[in-house]
Amino acid sequence: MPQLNLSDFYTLLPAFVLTGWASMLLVLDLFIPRGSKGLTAFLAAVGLGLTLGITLVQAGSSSLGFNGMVVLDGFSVFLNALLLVSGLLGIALAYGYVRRMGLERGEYYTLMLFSVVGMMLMVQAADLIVVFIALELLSIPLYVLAAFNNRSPESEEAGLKYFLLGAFSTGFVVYGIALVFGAAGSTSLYGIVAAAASGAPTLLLSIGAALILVGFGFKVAAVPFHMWTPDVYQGAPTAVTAFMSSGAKIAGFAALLRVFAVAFPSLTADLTPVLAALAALTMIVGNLIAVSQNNIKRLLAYSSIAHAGYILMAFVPYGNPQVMPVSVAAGLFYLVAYAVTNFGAWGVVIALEKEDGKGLEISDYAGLFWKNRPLAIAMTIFLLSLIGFPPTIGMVGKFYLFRAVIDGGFVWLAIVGVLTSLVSAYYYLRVVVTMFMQEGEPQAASEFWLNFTWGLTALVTVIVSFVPQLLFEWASNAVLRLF
Amino acid sequence: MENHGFAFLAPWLVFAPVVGLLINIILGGWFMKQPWGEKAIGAVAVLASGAAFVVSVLLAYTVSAAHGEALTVPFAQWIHIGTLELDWTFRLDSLSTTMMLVVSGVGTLIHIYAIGYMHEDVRFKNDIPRYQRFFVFLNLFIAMMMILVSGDSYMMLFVGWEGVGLCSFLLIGFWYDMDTLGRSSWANSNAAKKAFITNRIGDFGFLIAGFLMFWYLGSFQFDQVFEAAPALAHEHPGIIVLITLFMLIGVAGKSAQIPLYVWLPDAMAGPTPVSALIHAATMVTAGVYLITRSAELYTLVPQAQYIVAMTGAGTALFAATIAVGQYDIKKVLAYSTISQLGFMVAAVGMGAYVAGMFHLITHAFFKALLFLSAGSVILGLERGHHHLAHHGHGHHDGHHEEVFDPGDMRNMGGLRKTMPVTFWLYMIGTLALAGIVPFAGFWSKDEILLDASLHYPGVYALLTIAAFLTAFYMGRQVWMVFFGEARHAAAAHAEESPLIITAPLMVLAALSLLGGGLNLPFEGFHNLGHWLEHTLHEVEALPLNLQVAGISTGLALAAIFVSWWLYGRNPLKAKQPDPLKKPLGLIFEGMENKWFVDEGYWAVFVNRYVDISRFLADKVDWWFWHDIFHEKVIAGTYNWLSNVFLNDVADQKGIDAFANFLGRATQWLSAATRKLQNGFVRSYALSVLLGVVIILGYLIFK
Amino acid sequence: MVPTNFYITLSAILFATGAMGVLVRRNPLIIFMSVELMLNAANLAFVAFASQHGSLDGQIFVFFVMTVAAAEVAVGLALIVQIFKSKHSINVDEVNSLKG
Amino acid sequence: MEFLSQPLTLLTFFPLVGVLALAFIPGERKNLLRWTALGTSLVVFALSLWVLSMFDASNPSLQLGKPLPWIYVAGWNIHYHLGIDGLSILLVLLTGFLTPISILSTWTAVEERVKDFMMFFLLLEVGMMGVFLAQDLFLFYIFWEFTLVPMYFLIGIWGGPRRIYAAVKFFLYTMAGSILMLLAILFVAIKAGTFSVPGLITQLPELYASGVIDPQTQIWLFLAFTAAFAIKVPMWPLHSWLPDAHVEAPTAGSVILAGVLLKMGTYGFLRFNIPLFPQAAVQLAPWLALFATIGIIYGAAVSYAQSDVKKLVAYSSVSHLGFVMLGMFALNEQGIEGAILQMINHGLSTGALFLLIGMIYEQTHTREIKVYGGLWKITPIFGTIMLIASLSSMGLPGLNGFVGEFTILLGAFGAGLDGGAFQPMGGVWWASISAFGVIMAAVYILYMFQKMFLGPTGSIVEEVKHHGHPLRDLNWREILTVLPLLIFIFWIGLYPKPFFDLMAPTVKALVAALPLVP
Repeated sequence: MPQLNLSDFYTLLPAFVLTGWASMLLVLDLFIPRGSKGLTAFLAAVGLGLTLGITLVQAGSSSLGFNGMVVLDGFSVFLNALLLVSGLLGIALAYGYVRRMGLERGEYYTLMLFSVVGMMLMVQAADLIVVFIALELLSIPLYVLAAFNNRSPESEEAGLKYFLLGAFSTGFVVYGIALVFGAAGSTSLYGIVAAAASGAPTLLLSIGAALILVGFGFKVAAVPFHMWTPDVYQGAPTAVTAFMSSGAKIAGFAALLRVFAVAFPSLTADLTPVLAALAALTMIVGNLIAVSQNNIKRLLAYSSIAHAGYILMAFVPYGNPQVMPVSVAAGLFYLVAYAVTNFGAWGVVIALEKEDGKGLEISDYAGLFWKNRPLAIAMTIFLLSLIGFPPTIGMVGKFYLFRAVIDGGFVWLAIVGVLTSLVSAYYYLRVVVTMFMQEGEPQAASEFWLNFTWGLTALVTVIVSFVPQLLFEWASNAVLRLF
Repeated sequence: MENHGFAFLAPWLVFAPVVGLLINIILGGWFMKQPWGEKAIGAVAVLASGAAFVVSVLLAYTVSAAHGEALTVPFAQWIHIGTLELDWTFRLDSLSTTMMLVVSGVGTLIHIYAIGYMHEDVRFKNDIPRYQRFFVFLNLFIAMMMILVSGDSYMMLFVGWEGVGLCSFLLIGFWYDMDTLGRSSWANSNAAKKAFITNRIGDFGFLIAGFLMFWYLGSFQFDQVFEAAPALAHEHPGIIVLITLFMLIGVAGKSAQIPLYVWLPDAMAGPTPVSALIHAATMVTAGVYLITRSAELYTLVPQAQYIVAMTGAGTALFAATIAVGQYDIKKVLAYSTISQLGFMVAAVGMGAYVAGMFHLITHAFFKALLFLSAGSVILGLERGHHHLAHHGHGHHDGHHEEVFDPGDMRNMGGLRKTMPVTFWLYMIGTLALAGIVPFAGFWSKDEILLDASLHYPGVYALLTIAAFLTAFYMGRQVWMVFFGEARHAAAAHAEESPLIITAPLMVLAALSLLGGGLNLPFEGFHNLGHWLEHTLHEVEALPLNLQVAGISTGLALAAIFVSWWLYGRNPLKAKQPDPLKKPLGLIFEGMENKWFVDEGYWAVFVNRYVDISRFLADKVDWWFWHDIFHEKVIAGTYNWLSNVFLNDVADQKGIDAFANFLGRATQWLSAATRKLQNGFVRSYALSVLLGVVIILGYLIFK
Repeated sequence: MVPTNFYITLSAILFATGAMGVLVRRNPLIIFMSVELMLNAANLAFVAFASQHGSLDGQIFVFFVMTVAAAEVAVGLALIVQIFKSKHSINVDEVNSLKG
Repeated sequence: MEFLSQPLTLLTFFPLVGVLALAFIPGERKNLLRWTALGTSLVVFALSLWVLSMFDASNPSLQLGKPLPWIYVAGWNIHYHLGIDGLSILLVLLTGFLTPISILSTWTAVEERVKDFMMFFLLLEVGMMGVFLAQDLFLFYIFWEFTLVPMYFLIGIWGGPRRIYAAVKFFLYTMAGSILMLLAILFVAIKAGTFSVPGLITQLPELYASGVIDPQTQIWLFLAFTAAFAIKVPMWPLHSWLPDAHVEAPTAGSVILAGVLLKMGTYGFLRFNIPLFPQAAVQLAPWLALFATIGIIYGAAVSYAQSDVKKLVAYSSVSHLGFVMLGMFALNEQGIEGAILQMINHGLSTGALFLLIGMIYEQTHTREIKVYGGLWKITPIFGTIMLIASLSSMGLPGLNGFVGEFTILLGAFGAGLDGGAFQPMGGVWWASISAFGVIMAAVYILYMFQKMFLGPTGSIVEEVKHHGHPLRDLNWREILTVLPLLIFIFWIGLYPKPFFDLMAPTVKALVAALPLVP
C-alpha cells in the first residue's frame, strides 16, 4: 500500500483549506459579538476567495490522490471554481437578507462553507465511498440551513421535509453502491469500469447504477424525485434556496456525470433510455406545473426542476465517446449559465421579500419596472435567460445543450426541450407582464451586496452571451479524467 | 430617335392633363376662394385637355406624314426582369391616333360643357367646393385614357385600362354622400364601388390573358406578340383561343358586355358630363379598341371571333330591350350605350374592325351629344324645380314631401317649347342613333349590319332587331320628353341652358350630322378604312348594299312610327302607366326591371360572397380558429396540462390514484395507500419509490 | 456456508421494509428509523459482498455508513424537536402547510 | 474590435447610441426624447443610404462585411458576419425608412412613458437591421429572437385594452416557430461544421450529394425553418396571432409590425429556405403555393367581413403576404423579384394605411367602421391620401402594389407551365386563383374606403364635435409623416427600375442555383 505524500494533499488541497478555514471560523465565531456577524460573513468570503485562488492555481493539473479515492482534473477545477463562486454569491445574497429577516447567526456562514466543502469533495470523488461521504457532507448542512429560520414554521417544515426525503434517497444511493460493489468488487470508479470490462454481472451493476441515479436525481430535483423541491425552496430562507438551488444542483450533476461517464460507460444501452426519459419527464412536468404557480419562489422552484431536465439532456449521450466531451462541456456551460442566472433571479426575489415573509407573490411584482427600473430590467434579463432568449447567456447555453443532444442523435429529446422551453416562456412572461404592464407599488430593498449580486449577474448574463468564447474554452477544457 | 416630326410630343398626351390636374390640385383651393375661381379651374382643365387634343392632331399628322407607319416613342423603362421587358413606350399609328383624337376631342368639348354644368350642379347639390375636384378627376381621366390608347404594350394599355376604371369610380361616386336625387344615401358610392369591382372582374380576365400571352408569346409588346402569334396558332391554337377569350372577359367588363354590363346603368349616378365622356364616348369603348388592337390575334382564331361577335350581338339586343322599359332619361341612354357597344363588339368580333371603329367614332359624337343634351334637360328641370321651390312655396326647408327626380321622363313632357335649342340638338342625336340617313349613325351602323349579313346571319338577325328597338326607344324618349304636355310643374317651368352648355353640343351635333363622311361606303370615300389599313393591314371596304341599308332604314322608320303611335299620338298624362305595360304584360315587367339581372347577381354572387366571407371571418377564423382552436385547444390544453400536474391532481390524486391501482395488486400496499392519502411527505416519498420501481422494472424486464 | 444470494435477498427484504416504513408511518422518528433500516440493509449487502469478493472495501464502507447515519440522526432529531416545540405534534401529515 | 470598423456594424448598432442618449434624458422632457429618437433613426436612415451608395448592385454576392471569428471552439465555427446583397438591401432601406416615420407618428399618440417607448423602438430597429444583415445562423437567430422582446413590450405596454393577451400571444407564437428553426439550425450546423450562411451554401450540396443528409431529412429541415418563417409571415393557417397583435399594438407598432417584422418571415424563406434546401424548396414549392393561395383568398374574404378597420387591414396583410409567398416559391426571376418588391410595397402601403388609421383613431378613439362615413368631405386631404394608400394596397397599375403583384402573378403563372416549380401540382391554377384575389382586394379595400370616406356623414363626426374636438384634417406633421410613403408608392409604381436593379443579379444567381429542370 503506497504511502500518502504531498501530491495526495495537493489533489484535495482546496477542500482541505476550506475545511480548515470553516472549522477555524466555527471557533472564531464564538468570539464575534452578536451584532457584528458581518465579520463572519466577511471571513467566510475570504476563505472562499482563498480557496478559489488555490483552485485556479490548480488549473491544468491532473492527478489522483489518496489511493485513487479523489481525483483532480480539469472537470473538478472548473466545477470547484463554479461552486466557490456560488458560495461567494450565496454569502453576498445572504449578508443583508439574514440581517433583515433577523436570522443573523454565525453558523449560517460556517454551515455554508461546510456544504461547499461537501460539494467540492463530490466533484473530486473518484470512489463511491467518497461520493457518499460528500453527499452527506453537502446535504446535512443544507438540511439545517433550510430550517434555519426557526421562527418560521414553513422553514422548519422545509427542513424536515428535506431531511426526511433526503435521508430516504440517501438510502437508495447507499444500497445502489452496495449492489455496484457486489457486482464489481470495488467501489473505485476506475475499478468498476475495469471490472465491468472483465465481465461483471450487468444486471446487478445496472440496478446499482439506477439506484445511484435515483439518489442524485433527488439532489438535482429530477422528476419523479422532485416533489420536495417546491416546498423546500418555498419554505427555506430565500438566501438558502438560492444557494441550494445552484450549489446542490451543480454538485449533483458533477457526481452524476463523473460516476456515469467514468464507471458505467458499458451500461449505455441500459441507462441511456432511462436518462432520456428522466430528462424528458423532468422538462415536461417541471415546465407544465410552473405555469400555474402564483408564488415566485415556487415558480422558480419548478423552473429549477425544469432546468434539471435540460441539464440532464446533456448526460443522455454520455456513453458515446465522440459526443461525450461536447456534451460534458455543454452541461458545464449550462450549469454556469444556470447558476449565474439563478442567483440573479433569487437576488431579485430577496430584494422584494419583506420581513414578514410577504412580497413573494407574482402579483407583488406589479409595476416594478415603473418603480425600480434596474431591478425590473435585471429580472427580465434573468427570465429571458431562463427561457433561453437572446441576448442572454441562457440562450447560448441552450444552444450549446441542444447542439450536444442533436449531435448525440436525440432529436426527439431536443424537440421536447424546445417545446417545453416554449411552455416556459409562458410562465416567465407572466412575471414580465406583471412587472411592465400592470400597475402596482412594489417596494424593493436596496442593500449593497444584494444590488451588487443581481447587478453583476445581470451584466454577466448579457455580456457573456456576446463573448462566450472564453467560457466555452474553459468548459471544453474541463475534461474528465477517464482512467 | 430619328426625326419623326412631332412624335417627340407623345408623352405630352399624358403630361398635359397631368399638369392641368396638378395645377388644379395645388392652386384649386386658392382659386375657389376667388370670384373667378370656377372659371379659372375650368379653363385650366379645358386647356390641359385641349393641349392633349392639339398634340393628338400633331401626332396624327406625323403618322400620316410617315404614311401610316407605326412609330414608337420610348420614354422610360418600367419593369425589366429576366425576359420580361415592360417599358413606358408610346405607340403612334393610325389606330392609336384615331382614338387619341376622339378622346381628346370629345373630351375637350365635354370639359367646356362641364364648366357650365358643374357650376349649376354644385349649387343644386349645395357643395360648391367640390367643383375643383371634378376637374381634377376629369383631367386624370384624360391622362389615363391617353395612356390606354397610346401604350405600346398590353401592360401599358392595362395601366390606362385600370386607371380609367379608377376615374370612373371617382366620378360615379362624385356625389358620394347622396343618391341621384340628392338625398343622403350610400347609393352613389355603391354604384361607384360596383363599377370598379365589376371592372376588376374583367381585369382579372385581362391579366390571365396577359400571363398566357407572356409565357407563350414571350412578350407584351404589340409587334412582338403579333409576330410570335402565328407560330403559336399553328402549334397550340387553343392557347390563342384562351388568350382572346380571357381578353373578352376584360372587354366585357370595360365595354359593358354580357355578363358584366350591370355596372354601366348604375354609373349614371355620376354627373352628366361624366356619363357622356366616360360612360358613353370614350372609356367604355376601350374594349372595342382592345379587340381592334389585337386584331392579329383574333383573326387567327375564328372560333373566338364568333364568340365575341355573338356576345356583342346578344348584348346589343338584350340591352335594347331593357332600354325600352326605362323611365330615367339617362338610364335609357345608358342601356342604349350598352346596346351600341354590343354593335361595336359584334363588329370587331366579325373582323369588321373598320366598321367597329367607325361606329365607335360616330357613337362618341352622337351619344355624347345625347347625354349632354339630356344633362341640359335635367338642368332645365332642376332650374324649373328650383324656381318653384323658391317662388312657389316661399320657404325652402330642404325636406320635400315628395322627392323630385329631374331625370324621370314621367316628370317631363312638352319641353320642346321651353327648351328649344336642347330639343333640336337632341333630335339630331336621336336620328343619328336611330340610324336615319344621312346622320352619322346610319353609315356606321349600316356597315356593321352589312358585314354581319355577309358572314354571320345570326349576328345580323340579332343586330337588326336591336336596331329596330333602338329607333323605338329613342322615339319613345323623344315623344315623352319633348312632346305632349308637361307632367310636372318643374317641366312647365324648365329653363333653357346657357351657351357654355349648348355650344359644345352644337359642335357635337354637327359632328353627328356629318360624321358619316369619315367612311362613306362609296369607292374612294373609305377614308377611315384606308387610314386604319396602315395598322390593321387587311380591311375590306364594302360598297353600299341597298338591301341591307333599306331594311335597316325601313325598320328604323317603322319603329319611330310605332313609338309615335304609342307615345306621340296620345301623349302620356301624369301618373299614367306606360302604354306598353298592358299589351306586353310580363315582358314589359322584365324590361322595366332589367330582367332582374341585378337581383339575380345579388342573390347568386354578391350575397353569397358576403355570406361566405362573414362565415369565414366570424365562424371559421374567429370562432373556430381563433377562439376554439387557439384559445380553447392550444392555450386550454396548456393550462389544463399544467393543472393536471398541479398539487391537487398530480401531486396528490394522480399519484394516489396510481398508488390505489398498485394497491389492488397487494392487500398490504392497498392498506398503506389508504393511510397515505393525508400524508404529503410520504406521498413525495412514494413518488420517489415509484420512480425507482419503474426504472428497475424497465432495467429488469426490458 | 450460506450463499451470498441469501444475504442479498434478506437485505433486499429489509430494504423494502424500510422503504415501506417510510411510506406508511406518520411519526418522523419511525420514518427515520425506517431509513436507518434501509441503510442497514445496504450494510448487510456490503458485508456479504465484501466477504464474497474477499475485499475489505465493503466493510470499510459499512463503518462510514454507520458514522454518517449517526450524524444524520443528530441533525434529524434536532429538527424534529424543533418542530415539536412549535407544533406540539410530530405527525408528518400535519406538516403540510407548504404545497401547491 | 475589428467588427466595429465595418459599415454594417455601424448601421446595425447605431440605434444603441440613441438608446444610451435617451437613458440620460429625464422622462419629463418628452419633446427632447422624441427629437433624440427621431434624430437617431434619421441618422440610421442616412447610414442605410450610405450603405446603399457603397453597394455594388451588379455583384450578386454578399458585400460590405467580412466574417470575423466569434465563437470558435469545439467545431462551433460561429462568425460575426454581417453582409448585404440584393435580397436584403431593400429591406434594410425599408427598415431605415419606416422607423423614423413610425417615430414621427407617435409624436402626439404616445404621451405616456415616452422615454421607454423610444428606447424600445430603437432597440427594435437594432434587431430588425440585424436580422436582415446577419449572415451567420447563430447571429441571425440571436437577432431574430431579439426582435421579439422590444415588440413584446411595445404591444404590451402601449397597446389597446387587450394588449397583454396580444403581446403574450405574439411572443409565444413567434417563439413556437423559431425554436423549431433553432433545432434545424443546430442540425445543419453540426453536419456542415459551420454556422456561416455562405459556408453552408457551398457545403450543403456536398452533404446532399454524399447522402449525409438524405432528401427526407432535407425536407424536415426545410419544414423546421418554415415553421419559424411561416408563423412570422404569417402564412395561412398560422395567422391567428396577427389580428390580435395589430389591433392591440400602438400605431407605430402596427406600422413596424406590418412594414418590417412580417417581412422578416418572407425574407427568411428567401435567405435560408431556398438556398440552403434547394431540393426541398423545389419539391415543396407547390404546397407552399397552395397555402399561399388559400391565404390570399381567405385573407381577402375574411378581411371584407371585419367591422374593425385595423383588423381589416391586418387580415389584408395575410392576403398580401400570400402573394409574396406565392411569388417567392414560383422560384423564377419574375416571381422572386416581384416578391421582394412586394415586401417593400406592403411595407409602404399597409404602413401608410396603419399610419392613417392611427391618425384618425387619435381623434375619434374608435376603429369601428360603421361609425365612420362621409369623411372625405370633412377631411379632404386625409381622404385623398387614404385613397392613394388604399389603391396602392389593392394593386392599381401605376402605383407600387401593381408592379409587385403583377410580377408575382406573372412569375407564378410561368411556374405552372412546363419546367416550372408548380408544374407537379396545381400548375397555373395557383396563379389564376390568386389573380382572383386581386378582385377580392378591390372588394374589401373599396368597402373600407367607402364606409369610412364616402356615403352619408357618420355618427362619429357629431360625437367628436359634441366632445369639443371637431374632426380636423391632417396637420403638417401628419402629412409629413405619410408623404415619404406616398412618394415611394408612386415612384415604385411608375419607375421601379432602380429597385429591380438592386436585386436582379442576386436573384438571378439564386434562381440559377435551383435544381429546376427547364
